[in-house]
Amino acid sequence: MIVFDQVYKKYPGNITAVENLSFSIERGELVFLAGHSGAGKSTILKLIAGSLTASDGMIMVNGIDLSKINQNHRTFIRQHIGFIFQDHKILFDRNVFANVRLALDILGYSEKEVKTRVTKAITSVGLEHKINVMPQELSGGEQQRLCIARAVVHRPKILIADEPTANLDRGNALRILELFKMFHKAGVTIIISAHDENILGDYGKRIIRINQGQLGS
Amino acid sequence: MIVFDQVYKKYPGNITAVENLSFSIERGELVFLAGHSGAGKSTILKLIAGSLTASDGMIMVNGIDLSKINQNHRTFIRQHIGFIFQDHKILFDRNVFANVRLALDILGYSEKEVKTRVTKAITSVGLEHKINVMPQELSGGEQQRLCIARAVVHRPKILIADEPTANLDRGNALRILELFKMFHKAGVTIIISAHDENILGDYGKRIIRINQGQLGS
Amino acid sequence: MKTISMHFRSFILAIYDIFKNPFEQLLNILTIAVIITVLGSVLVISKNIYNLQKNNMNFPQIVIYLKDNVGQNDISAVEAAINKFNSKVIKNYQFISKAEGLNELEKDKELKQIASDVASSNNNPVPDVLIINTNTPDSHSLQMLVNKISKLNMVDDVQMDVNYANKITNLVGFISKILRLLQVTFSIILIIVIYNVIRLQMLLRQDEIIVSRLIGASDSFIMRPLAYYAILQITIASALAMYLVNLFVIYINNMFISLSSLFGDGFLLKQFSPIQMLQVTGTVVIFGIFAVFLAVRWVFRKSYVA
Amino acid sequence: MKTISMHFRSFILAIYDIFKNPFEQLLNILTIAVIITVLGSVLVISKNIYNLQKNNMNFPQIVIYLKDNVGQNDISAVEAAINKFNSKVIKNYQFISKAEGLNELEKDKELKQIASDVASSNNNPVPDVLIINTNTPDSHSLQMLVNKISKLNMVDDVQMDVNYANKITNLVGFISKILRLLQVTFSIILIIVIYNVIRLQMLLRQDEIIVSRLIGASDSFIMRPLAYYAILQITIASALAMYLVNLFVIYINNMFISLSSLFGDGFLLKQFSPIQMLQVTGTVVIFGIFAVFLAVRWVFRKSYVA
Ligand SMILES: Nc1ncnc2c1ncn2[C@@H]1O[C@H](COP(=O)(O)OP(=O)(O)OP(=O)(O)O)[C@@H](O)[C@H]1O
Ligand SMILES: Nc1ncnc2c1ncn2[C@@H]1O[C@H](COP(=O)(O)OP(=O)(O)OP(=O)(O)O)[C@@H](O)[C@H]1O
Ligand SMILES: [Mg+2]
Ligand SMILES: [Mg+2]
Repeated sequence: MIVFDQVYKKYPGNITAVENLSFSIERGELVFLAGHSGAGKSTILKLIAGSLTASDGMIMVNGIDLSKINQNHRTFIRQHIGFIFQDHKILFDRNVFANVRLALDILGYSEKEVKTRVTKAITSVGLEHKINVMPQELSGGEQQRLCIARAVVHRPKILIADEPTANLDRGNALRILELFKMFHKAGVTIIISAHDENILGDYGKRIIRINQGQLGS
Repeated sequence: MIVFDQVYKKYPGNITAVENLSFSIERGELVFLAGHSGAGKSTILKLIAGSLTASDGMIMVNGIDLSKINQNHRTFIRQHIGFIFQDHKILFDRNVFANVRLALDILGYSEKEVKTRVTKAITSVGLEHKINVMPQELSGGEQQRLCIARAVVHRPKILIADEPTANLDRGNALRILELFKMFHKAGVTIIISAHDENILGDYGKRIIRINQGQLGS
Repeated sequence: MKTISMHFRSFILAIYDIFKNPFEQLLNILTIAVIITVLGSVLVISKNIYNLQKNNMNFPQIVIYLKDNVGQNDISAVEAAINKFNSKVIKNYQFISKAEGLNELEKDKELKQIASDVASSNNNPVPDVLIINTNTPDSHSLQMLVNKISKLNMVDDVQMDVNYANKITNLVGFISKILRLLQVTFSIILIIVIYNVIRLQMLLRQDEIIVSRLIGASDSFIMRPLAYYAILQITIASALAMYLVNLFVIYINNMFISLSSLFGDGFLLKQFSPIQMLQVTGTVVIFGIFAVFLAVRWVFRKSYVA
Repeated sequence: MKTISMHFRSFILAIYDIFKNPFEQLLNILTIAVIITVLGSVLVISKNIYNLQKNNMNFPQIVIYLKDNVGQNDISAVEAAINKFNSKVIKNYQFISKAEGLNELEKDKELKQIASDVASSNNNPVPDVLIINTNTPDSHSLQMLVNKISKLNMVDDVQMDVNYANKITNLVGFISKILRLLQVTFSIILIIVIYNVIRLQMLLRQDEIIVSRLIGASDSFIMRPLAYYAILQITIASALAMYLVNLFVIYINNMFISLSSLFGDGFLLKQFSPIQMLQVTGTVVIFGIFAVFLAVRWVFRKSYVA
């Protein structure tokens, strides 16, 4: 369960990215976060993942108040989250396989399990033919899918996807959404940000609309 | 005028990204390049800009055969092209203004002219309130718009946009397309790649569809 | 078990990283190696300076002039007195009789005319003499020795080149001051250069550090491979440096041998012992780990990742 | 005009870059500075070694024994012969008469007894002597001098301590060999370390280099600010290094002064002259520009940007 209670996020330079924001997301829910460019979507997702700290208000993730945790605890929480970054954050010094396995290495999986899981994750985003390729040899959409594979490979309890289909054609986007749906069915809490509500259309799930850092219409 | 004549592009590892591709684009045309993820769109755009060289076939840009030019000439051609990179290629060590001015500095504009032009370009993409901000303090869509401003600031003869609206909401995307339309009216040749033909809908311009590196349906 | 295997994996990854870009690594390794070599050479010289003093410098001679009419007994008595002294002060001594003295005198070209005049006069004015080669530059203990011997009643006069002894003391002090200056200087250089190389490399791996942290890696997970990376680099650099120091010592020793007329035979630099090599390497490696730690913290701070 | 203003802009940008991250720059600058300091110190010492030889080493003395019955004319004739020689070989000379010679002899403790015996015999066997202080360790030209003088007929004998001369020659050779070794070593170190620091910094500016190239920057446009950046860094480092070398010289000279008993008064290291400082700085700066050029080319190649 994720709860935002009157959360503010001010960046240096007096920029208020999130203002008095309250909402809650149930465990196992699939939620879309929609809003214009600069609305504060990424900021909200980073707050949930603990890579940003709120300026004011309370954020609870799985019953833990994020303002009260130390570094070890934050690390622990992150290990149970899968994050698809808007700017991908791919490591260009290692191939696709090694990029994806990083999430498993952090959790200390055995070599054998790493192999099976990584292969499976890469296949699920349609990159099986690129498994040993370096990221700079991938197209934009392929890089995005690599990022998705890394986020899901350790089967996180919470999946946070920041514009996961921005660089994907309709076919690939649907495939990714199918993947998310599968995770959703398995009980994973999923939050997907999108500037384009079109891609959400036929899911009929809950949409949180953000406008200038506040709940919008 | 841009002409592709039986162009092939093979990457190391026996990957054929572009295969026997022929088309031509008239001076002043506005063309959309559509195709699935990995179809070869970015490869084609890079070939036009001369940052990749064809493995086979001929590419002519404004009457110059790109396979026959030296480094100086390539530099010269690039100065007349505006390129919006799919992966943005923003410099994170300098602010928005300095990122945009780079294109003018290369051409040796005076300090005064730099100031006017950069301000105008930044305003045209709606980033005027972020002019002195560092790029890592921009949202994903804002970064994309910064990249667009840099590509148009020196009023290039050819504008190449690789998925320029992937990270933008409808409002901002339309604004950018308006901007392109304006350039088009001023006689600039414009090639825009997109995985999503929706955004092109109401323009009614020519679309080149790419499928697996070849002209598609 | 898990931790051990993680360490092992980090170690393998580090080896892989080093060999992935051998040329780039080579430059970093060389940079570190040359600085260690310079410091190592200074250390080798410092280590040898004591031996060098002992074997190759002429510590002051003490010349004992015996009275004109001494017999064998008196000489033995003086020798007995000398023998009581510590071998740290006295290296050896030598008795030169009147006759030998005149003989010596004749060898000196400048004086041979005088000597032959004297010899022909059948009245040898040269006294019996005992020459002590001392073993220390310490003028205090030497002076004590001189005073003791002067009191013996068969001794006419005792001469020591105190000035020379002071010179030697000063020279030793001078050399060790310079060596200390060099040691400090090169240690500082080593610290600055290694930290800078490690820091720049960590900066180049900034993405890796930040992304790992963002997806849940603990500090130790992040630092482990980087530390191994630095350890490997520094160990290779250090091994190379030890080899170069060896070459340096051999080179210098060859020069000494070809210049033995100048320095005498005994003067050869001793190499580092294996244990000393391990000590040097170990110290630098520990510093390298520390540098990684500092540099990574600094990357965290720079990138504002909580 | 345009080019000049572009250079000026690049220069200003470089200053800005340096002061943007002063701490990081400081480390790079320090790294470069310490290496230049070490090389500079070696150069200063090398530069001084010749003066040092001249003023402080005793080149062999040549002792001319005149015949027993020479008069003032004969002495003047020898002096005239000596004066014909080059001042590069002969530093000065000194006439010591029979009487003075005996006097000298009496000063020597070991010999005073003999001397007084001799003096009391009213038959001074000490010859008139001319002592030449030479000015070179070169035993060949010294031997020529000796041969010439021997042939003069009022000269009884000429003695030169050839062995000593050889020793000096060897010692000078030894010192300059070591200094040459150090110069070469530290030059290599300087090249490696500077190239590595520049290379790592260019690597950190890889994005800037690649993006500029992709949007139409010429090579000179890309390299100009980077070159200024390196020039500034190296110039600051070099200025710092020159200051440190100065401190080093002062430190060493203070030691020499406090040890003047050991080395004599004249032995002080001379600082670099401003021109020499400029030469050192200039050489390093030129190498730095070259390093930027190499490193940027290398970034181009690494990133496959046409
Ligand atoms: N590190 C930062 N420092 C200062 N301001 C920031 C920072 N990050 C984001 N902002 C600002 O906060 C606002 C919200 O940014 P955010 O990234 O959350 O938007 P977003 O909804 O994700 O937009 P997009 O769809 O363009 O990615 C924007 O105006 C942005 O400029
Ligand atoms: N440098 C490279 N080395 C090897 N293969 C490459 C390289 N760049 C691209 N490719 C491959 O070439 C194909 C076409 O890539 P390209 O980037 O042109 O696709 P795209 O149409 O732009 O796709 P997207 O919409 O995902 O950006 C892809 O299969 C990609 O993996
Ligand atoms: Mg965002
Ligand atoms: Mg693409």
